Amino acid sequence: MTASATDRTVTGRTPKTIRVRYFAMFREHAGTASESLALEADTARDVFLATRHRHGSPEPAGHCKVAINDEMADWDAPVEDGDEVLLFPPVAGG
Amino acid sequence: MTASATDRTVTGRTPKTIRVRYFAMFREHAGTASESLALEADTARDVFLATRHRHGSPEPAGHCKVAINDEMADWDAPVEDGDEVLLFPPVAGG
Amino acid sequence: MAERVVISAAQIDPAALRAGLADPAAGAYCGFEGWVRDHNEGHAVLRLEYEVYAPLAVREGRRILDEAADRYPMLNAQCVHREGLLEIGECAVWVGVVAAHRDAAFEACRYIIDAVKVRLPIWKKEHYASGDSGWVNCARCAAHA
Amino acid sequence: MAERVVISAAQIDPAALRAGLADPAAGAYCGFEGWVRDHNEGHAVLRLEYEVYAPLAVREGRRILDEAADRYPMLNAQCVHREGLLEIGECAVWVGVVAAHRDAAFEACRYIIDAVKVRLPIWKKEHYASGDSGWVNCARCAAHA
Repeated sequence: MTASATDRTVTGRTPKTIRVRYFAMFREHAGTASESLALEADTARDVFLATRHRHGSPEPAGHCKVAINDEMADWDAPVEDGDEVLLFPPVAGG
Repeated sequence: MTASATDRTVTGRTPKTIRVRYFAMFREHAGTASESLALEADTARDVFLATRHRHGSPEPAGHCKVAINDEMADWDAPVEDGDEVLLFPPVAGG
Repeated sequence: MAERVVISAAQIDPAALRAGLADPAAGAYCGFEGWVRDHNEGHAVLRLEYEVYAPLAVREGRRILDEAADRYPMLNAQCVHREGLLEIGECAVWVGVVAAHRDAAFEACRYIIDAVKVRLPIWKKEHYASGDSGWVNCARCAAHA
Repeated sequence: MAERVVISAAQIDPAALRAGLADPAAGAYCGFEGWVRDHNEGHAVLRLEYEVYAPLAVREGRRILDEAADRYPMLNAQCVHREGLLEIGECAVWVGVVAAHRDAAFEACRYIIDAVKVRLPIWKKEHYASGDSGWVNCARCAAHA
């Protein structure tokens, strides 16, 4: 417990409450369209990787897209406590 | 008269009866859609040049097109007695 | 199927023509229409008049469609061109192409309309607001739609 | 004018959409439609299912139309994409562009459909004759219509 608390202080990472929304294949794999998670995440990519076991996809982030609070974002975009992160598997319009 | 007959024999040119059809600007300038002419013409180009004062256009043959007996033709295509030659001014479809 | 190349004195109905190209193997449809514009080269245009020599226009049009089918993996194509007097906004020419994929649909459609404009025996007379009129010739129209 | 980008649960009516683009200054109309094909990559397809995240699809679609207007001298453009279950032959996406001349109409239409297919948050699930189904992903669909 002490070690864990110390680690968090050292890394500066405290869990953020992130609302994650899953689409298409990701939604089917997660078994839900959205959920709130407490994640130690600095960027959109961190959220993607942290939920990978939930959205169940081997797709690299480069094939997928992400939006934060309904705005398309880069994988390196920072996430804040309370943000909504939308994870988009590879698109296929038309 | 004798000289004329001799000339014809020397050049091998005897007048051919050619039905000439004019389109669009050529028809308006000729004042008729078609006419039969006796022309000393070997090729479609000869017909074009021989009727230039009738179709009234300064357009070079390269901007125009020609058909012989309803088949698109080259300007160097031979014309025979009784042929129908269609003279097309520059086209502008669409 | 319907005639592949048609010269029409009546208005063109693109919706009906498109429906005629329906094909369960087709994933892409590209349609081009030339509409009568209210201006050309700085002149206000009131209407257009098309003169068409139909026997050769149809034959040359079919040749163009065959060439497109040879060059691009398209499934089907069709072309209709108006003749006579047309008002502003009317459809003067329609080209429709269906293909499995969109590359072929776009490219064949473009190939066909480009060839139709320069190879078919069709002539266009513009009637201007000034009262003048004039036959559009190749030197003037080559660079334009 | 009507919404420039629409996500529709109802069938697309290309004739009505085309009529909405009428413009006396337009000399060229290019329309593209994506139709549901009965096959993909050797599999017999029975129907398709489109999932769309509409708020972002509409916003990104408008951005694409603005980019096309910046790049090409077009007059107007519009795009409609279906969502939900579609049968073979149905129109899944329509793009219409009007311009004074055909270069811009063709090029802007192509630019828009290419971008729509790779940038909009839209997912396609194929239902196969075999009973299987699968989400079409970018790696598989990139080279196709």
